[in-house]
Amino acid sequence: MNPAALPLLDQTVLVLAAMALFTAFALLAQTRLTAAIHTFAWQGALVAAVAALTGRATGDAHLYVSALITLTLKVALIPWMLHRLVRRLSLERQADPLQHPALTLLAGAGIVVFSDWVAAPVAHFDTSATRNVIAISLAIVLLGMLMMVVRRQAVAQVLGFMAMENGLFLAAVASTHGMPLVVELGVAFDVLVAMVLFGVFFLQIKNSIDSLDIDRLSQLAEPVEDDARGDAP
Amino acid sequence: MDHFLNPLAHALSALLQPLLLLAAAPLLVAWIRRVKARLQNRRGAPLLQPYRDLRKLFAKEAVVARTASPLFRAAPYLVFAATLVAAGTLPLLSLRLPSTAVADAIALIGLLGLARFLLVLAGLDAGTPFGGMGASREMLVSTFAEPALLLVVFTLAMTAHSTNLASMVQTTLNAGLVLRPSYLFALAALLLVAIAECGRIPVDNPATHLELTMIHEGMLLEYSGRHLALMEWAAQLKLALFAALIVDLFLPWGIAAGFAPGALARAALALALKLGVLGALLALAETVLAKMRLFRVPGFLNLAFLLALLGLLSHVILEAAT
Amino acid sequence: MNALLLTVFTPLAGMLLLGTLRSARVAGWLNLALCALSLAGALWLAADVLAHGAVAGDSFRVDALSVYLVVLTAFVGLTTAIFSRPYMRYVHEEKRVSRGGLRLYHSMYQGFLFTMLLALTTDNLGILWVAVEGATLATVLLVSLYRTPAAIEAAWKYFILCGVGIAQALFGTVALYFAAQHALPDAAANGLSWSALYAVAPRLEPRVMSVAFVFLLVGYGTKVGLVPLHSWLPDAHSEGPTPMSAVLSGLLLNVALYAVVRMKMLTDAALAHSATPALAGHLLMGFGLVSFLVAAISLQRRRDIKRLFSYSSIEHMGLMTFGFGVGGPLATFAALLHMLVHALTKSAIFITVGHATHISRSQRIERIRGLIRTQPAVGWGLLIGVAAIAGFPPFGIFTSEFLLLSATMQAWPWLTIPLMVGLVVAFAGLFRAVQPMVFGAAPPGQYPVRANMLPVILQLALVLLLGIALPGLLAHWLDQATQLISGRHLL
Amino acid sequence: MNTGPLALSLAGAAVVAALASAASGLLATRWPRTLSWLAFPLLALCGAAALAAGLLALAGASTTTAILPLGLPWLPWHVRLDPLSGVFLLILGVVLVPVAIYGPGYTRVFRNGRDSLAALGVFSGLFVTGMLGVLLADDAFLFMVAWELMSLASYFLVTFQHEVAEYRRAAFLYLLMAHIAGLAILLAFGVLAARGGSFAFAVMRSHPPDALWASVAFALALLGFGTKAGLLPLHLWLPEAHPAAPSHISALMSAVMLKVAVYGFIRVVFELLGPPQWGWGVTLVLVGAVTAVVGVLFALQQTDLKRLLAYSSVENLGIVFLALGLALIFLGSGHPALAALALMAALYQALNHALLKGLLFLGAGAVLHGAHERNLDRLGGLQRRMPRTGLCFLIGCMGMAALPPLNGFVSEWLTFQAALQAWQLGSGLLRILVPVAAAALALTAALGAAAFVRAYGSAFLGRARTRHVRRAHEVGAGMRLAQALLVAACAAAALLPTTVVGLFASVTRQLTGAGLDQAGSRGWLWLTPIAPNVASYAPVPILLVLALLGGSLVWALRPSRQAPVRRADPWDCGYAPPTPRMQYSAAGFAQPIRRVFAMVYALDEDTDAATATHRLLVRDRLWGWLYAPLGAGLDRVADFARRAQTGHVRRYLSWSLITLLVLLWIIS
Repeated sequence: MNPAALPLLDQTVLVLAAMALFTAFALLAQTRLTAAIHTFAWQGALVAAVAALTGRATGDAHLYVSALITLTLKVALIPWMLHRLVRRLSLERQADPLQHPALTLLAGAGIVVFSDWVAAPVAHFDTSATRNVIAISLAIVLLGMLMMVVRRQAVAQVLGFMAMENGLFLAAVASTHGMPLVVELGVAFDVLVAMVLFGVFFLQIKNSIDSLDIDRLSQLAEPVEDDARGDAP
Repeated sequence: MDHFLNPLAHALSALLQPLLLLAAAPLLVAWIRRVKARLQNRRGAPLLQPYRDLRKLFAKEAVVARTASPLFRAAPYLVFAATLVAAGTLPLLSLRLPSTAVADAIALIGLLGLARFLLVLAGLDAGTPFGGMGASREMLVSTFAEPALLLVVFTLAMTAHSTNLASMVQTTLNAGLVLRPSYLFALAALLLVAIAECGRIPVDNPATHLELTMIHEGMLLEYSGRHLALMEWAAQLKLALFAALIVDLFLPWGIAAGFAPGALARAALALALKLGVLGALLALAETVLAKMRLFRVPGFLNLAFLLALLGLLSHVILEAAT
Repeated sequence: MNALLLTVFTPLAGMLLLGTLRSARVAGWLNLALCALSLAGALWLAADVLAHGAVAGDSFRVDALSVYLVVLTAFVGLTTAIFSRPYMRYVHEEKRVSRGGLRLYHSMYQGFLFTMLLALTTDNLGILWVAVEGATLATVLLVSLYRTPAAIEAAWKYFILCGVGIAQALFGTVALYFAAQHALPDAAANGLSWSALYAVAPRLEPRVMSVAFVFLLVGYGTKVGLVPLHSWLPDAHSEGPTPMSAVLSGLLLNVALYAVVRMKMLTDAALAHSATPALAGHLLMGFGLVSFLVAAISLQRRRDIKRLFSYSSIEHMGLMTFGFGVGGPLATFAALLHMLVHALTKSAIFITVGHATHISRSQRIERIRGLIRTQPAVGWGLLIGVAAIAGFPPFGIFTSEFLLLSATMQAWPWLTIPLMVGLVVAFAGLFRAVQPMVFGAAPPGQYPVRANMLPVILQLALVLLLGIALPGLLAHWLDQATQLISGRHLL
Repeated sequence: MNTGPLALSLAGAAVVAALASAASGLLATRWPRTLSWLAFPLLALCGAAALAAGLLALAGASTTTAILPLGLPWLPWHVRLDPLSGVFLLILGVVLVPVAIYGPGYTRVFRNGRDSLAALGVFSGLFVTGMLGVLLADDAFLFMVAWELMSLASYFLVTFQHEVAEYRRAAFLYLLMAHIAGLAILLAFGVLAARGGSFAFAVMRSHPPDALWASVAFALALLGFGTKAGLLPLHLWLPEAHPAAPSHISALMSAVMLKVAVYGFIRVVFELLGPPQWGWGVTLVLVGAVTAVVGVLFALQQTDLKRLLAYSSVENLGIVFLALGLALIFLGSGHPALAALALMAALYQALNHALLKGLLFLGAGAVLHGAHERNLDRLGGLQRRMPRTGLCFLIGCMGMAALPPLNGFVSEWLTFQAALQAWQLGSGLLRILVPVAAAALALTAALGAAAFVRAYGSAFLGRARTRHVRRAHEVGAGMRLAQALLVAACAAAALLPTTVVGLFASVTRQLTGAGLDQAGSRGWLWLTPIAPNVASYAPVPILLVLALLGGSLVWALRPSRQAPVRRADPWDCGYAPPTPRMQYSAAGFAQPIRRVFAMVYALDEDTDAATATHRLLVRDRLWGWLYAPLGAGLDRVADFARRAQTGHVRRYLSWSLITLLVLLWIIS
């Protein structure tokens, strides 16, 4: 539809959503961890803004709350924790180049098209202006998964995971103007705990294989000759 | 025909016919040897020689191997008895034979099988190499001969719709002289089987010991005295039995329907004639043929089996009597 | 309602309590007591539900389907706690887990039970999601309890894969909510209440519902262990402490499958009049059959005993999924019954496996030998458990497989052939591995251990009873659940 | 008066006794003796009850049904006792009683062994329970439960001496095949239940499937029951498993369990499948004939006494199925009377094989017990060391060789009589096929005689080939009594054929609607299955005349002074007195036939002239053709599946992503 027909508020929402999608691509392509963390923080901020604006547009108050939660969690807390971890594990300088950047970005574009194709009929019977955001949020979710597939760095994978969460939140906001509060809180709690656990695992993995390259976490393969395995009952 | 007309006559016929065959068996063997001798331009032994041999053996002491079990001593009596019982189910002179109801053609073959079973065990009993060899070979021969024999009986039984020997003979008589392909095949098969079963040339050579190809004699090697006599007599009886079987099944003409003395006399004459001719033929065959190597024997018997099968099939295909 | 609170929140309290408790000895017993208490509550609850139908409260709803799983969960939780008390002591004495680790274990054990029970009793799909995610969070640290590299790796995979899966499930939930908003007047209030949605399901938008179902299926299916989403399962089962494997196989998979079934019910109702009414059923059948066959094949030539049995779990979950997919009262009844007997048998087997690995100090199959010679109770327990899980009568699994096969024979005759082949292959894989472990001479220097076979005997006896005579009460109970799911009574 | 309820309650008592025996087996963990004076007597009780129940059901020709409050709520366990189950109850009972008498003596040696007697007791009881359950079941569910219980329990019995790796292999193969069989049977029942919608046999009877599905069910039933009965090519487990079990269990497995498979087949094919099709009969005749010939050919080559007996069981089951095939052919082409004759032959054969094989396995057990050896090439001369066992074994062998006047001959004779009635058939194809099948049967009989001459001859005759065999001792009274009982049962089956036929006639009436009315028309002495002038057989006179002749000859030729009997070394053509090693070995005895039928065997043979040793392995070609490739293929697929499990979490994630995308694509 023609954006010009929309009120300014909705136009802004669309713009922000588009920028969130862009940040997803940025995350996908970003090789430096610290930079990636920053990008992730920005994505969180954009999503939070979308939530706030939608709340403004529709005027239901609890969207402000969830926007606030997102802001604290995805923009402040998690990036801060990741930063601490990266510093503690001295990974600032570490780069994690993609094997096939062009291919990856192409796949990302394909995913965007695909998610639009999937979401179109869904969005079709919704009337609200923000319906096309559904496609974008779906794209962000899938891009997050794609990122987890292509990134070998544990931290990067966590970022992908969190990006998925962002996409989910965006979807919730855009399509349904937010989930019921209790669910929001539950989700937020889970994300927080998950983040803490991720932190624990970084340390454990670092201790056990002295690196966060998860491709080296593959001794549980099942070679045909033998499960080369220890004997811990 | 009612089996229970006049019990005494039946009992007599059931008693006398096998005894007659038993008495005639050595004579038949002697006759064959005699004809053979003549064909080979020898004078040959007198016809009563086999009787003399038997009498001598009965009179001599019997030596039993220390390694043998009681079965070794029991076997001759059982083998002799089983063969005689088998002979008892065979109508020779009169069709009025109650014992045909006791055991039909299949049971007859079974009884011969019983005799062979015991004979082979006896051969194994002493634990001597020759005995084992004879036993093993005897089982090889019987493995092929017995099915062929059964098939022959099947062919005839399917024509007669009965396995009762008297009824089979009766059917053949009633039908008169009919040329049946199945009968020709069956006859050929039966002749081959008879040669094999009775251990005649070219399957076995009754006249030799120590020849590596011996079968029947190998099993009797440890026997002596009365035991040997019984075994030999049983073998002769078996030969006569097969001859009589051939006669009964394929050319029964002349056999008496009742107990009329005249008919019986005629039957006896006819039987003697037929057996004589058969014996002469066998002698001729043994003169012109040579003893086979053991492993050509299965081929020989497969031929018999094949002939019998052909007889059966040709009966089903050509003479389907439905 | 009190029964419900007692059942669900006992473990919650237990989690906090055990988290603070220092003495390992007391912790073990307390763990036991709490499970027993929770089981008592569950039975009470079941009595309530069977007496006066579904118990519903603010965002709680317990009907025949859930209460039967609640009782099962509490029961297996109890028996496993009985086993884990001495077992964890032994592990502790082996210096493989620190005192703190032990405390974490007990606390998280209760936490896990809490999430399971919450997921089963809640009516709010959002809370259901939160609970299932919580189950992951509660168990992931237990998988890495031994701190070996393999354990950490397994835990990481478990965490990542299930996390991603659960995220997809959340997207599905959002889509569901999205659909609800256009069907429900007061979506904001109870737009995620399953019962409310089920009531208006026919008015839910089919397209949205099918998209939602795909996400939910992939999401919760990851936790069910459906192929190809199953990869985390063998690792997590084989590396975690054995009691954990028992409850994972016996409970977590069931609860995830329960979520899938709930979603299927909604989707079926919503798609009833669309172009593809049986979409959900067909998807489930496909996933179920693939999982069943792949797992059956993967059972061949295993080297690790716990991996072996985790693949067997995948196989049986596939069978149940297939059964629910076939639909119809008979198949549904069979699947429900299978859920029950499989949970009982499999947790019993894992308990025995725990003892077996304890005896031979290795979980490599070629090092476990001559169990019957060393400790007949363990050997026979393992052998009989495997015979039961392989579907031999007179054990209950035979009954459910018999019903499932006959239902398939009625609905999809030709699908019985892959089922049959799969069963044979799975049997071969199990027995060629188990036979050398239990039979034969015992290797030198292998001694019996102090094993508490009570739970195993209890559970196998139950399975045996279910195989010989299905009690009328239980049948009636399952039949109510069947009626809920398939809409028709079987009896 | 209606004896049905009494019979059924007797059968129930048998089941209870078997269960009690199983329970009492548990005591043997602490008190091994309880096995002898509690578990086995209970089994004997069970056998007696089953025997009585079977006889009652047959005599009364009654059918009684009952419903047990077990099983599924909507499908309780139905039990039913009719003449058909009566026959097999009779078989079970008549074998079980001697086995139970034999058991205590045989298992005494295990008391100081390490193998668990408790397992033996428990699973023996469960095994019998399972077989009884199969015979009494009247619905598919109970049938399957009992069937699998039978398989599982016998598996545990096969693994009784599980420290022998070869026994473990045998047991695994056995259970695998049994599982396949069970599933096939289950599917067959599924097909049958589809029409009536219930698993109760009563409903299946009233709703037979249509022709196509009936054929499918027939194929499945043949696969399932045929596997259990050891038909080619599914027989390989049998010669492995039967020798592995303790001998009295081998006796039960060979004599009874295989018959239970026959029972199941008859129950399904003759009762539940609806109108029979002669095509089924042809299939059966072919399969049966091939099984019989191949089975006996392999029996002839075995050097392990128990393997020999197992292969001979394969042969005999082939004969039974051949006769069943004849019955189907006759039924399908509308000759119920002839079908009754063929069915009678099958049942009689089943009974005879049960008696004889039970006797022979007990005998083999006695040899194992007395001489600690079962390899024919190391045995020899036992007849003089253990005369009574030897005599019983000889009688068993003669029966197996189908020699008159023993019982094996009666059933074979009946089968021949049935086959010879082929001229009444309409279709020319069948008229050819049936006699040819009879020819195969004749060949089987001849080979069987050879096989059992060899078995008895090399084990009991000649001289002991090894030292420990030379020190063999006769077994105890209980084991001898058991064999004597079976010999007596054989004698009854051999000498009173008219009585047996009269009893079994109620079954043929039940299944084919026709009995053998002519069978006793000449009085109990003469067996005249079709008509007196067609065929008749009277074993008693034969036996009498044999005895009289033999006796009088012995009397007439008794040793006298001028003709004494002297003991001497074997003459053997005057060579040096032969040593035991010079005897014909069992392998040597079978060599000519091995050479003639070489194409059947997978021979692995070599002779070392230096050490004068000869090694021979006779294996089944099927192993290489069918079984091994299947296993290898499965492992290849499994390896492929393992490769997929790479251990890389990113790979797993990509699977998850791809799955999601594909599903979304599918629904969009």
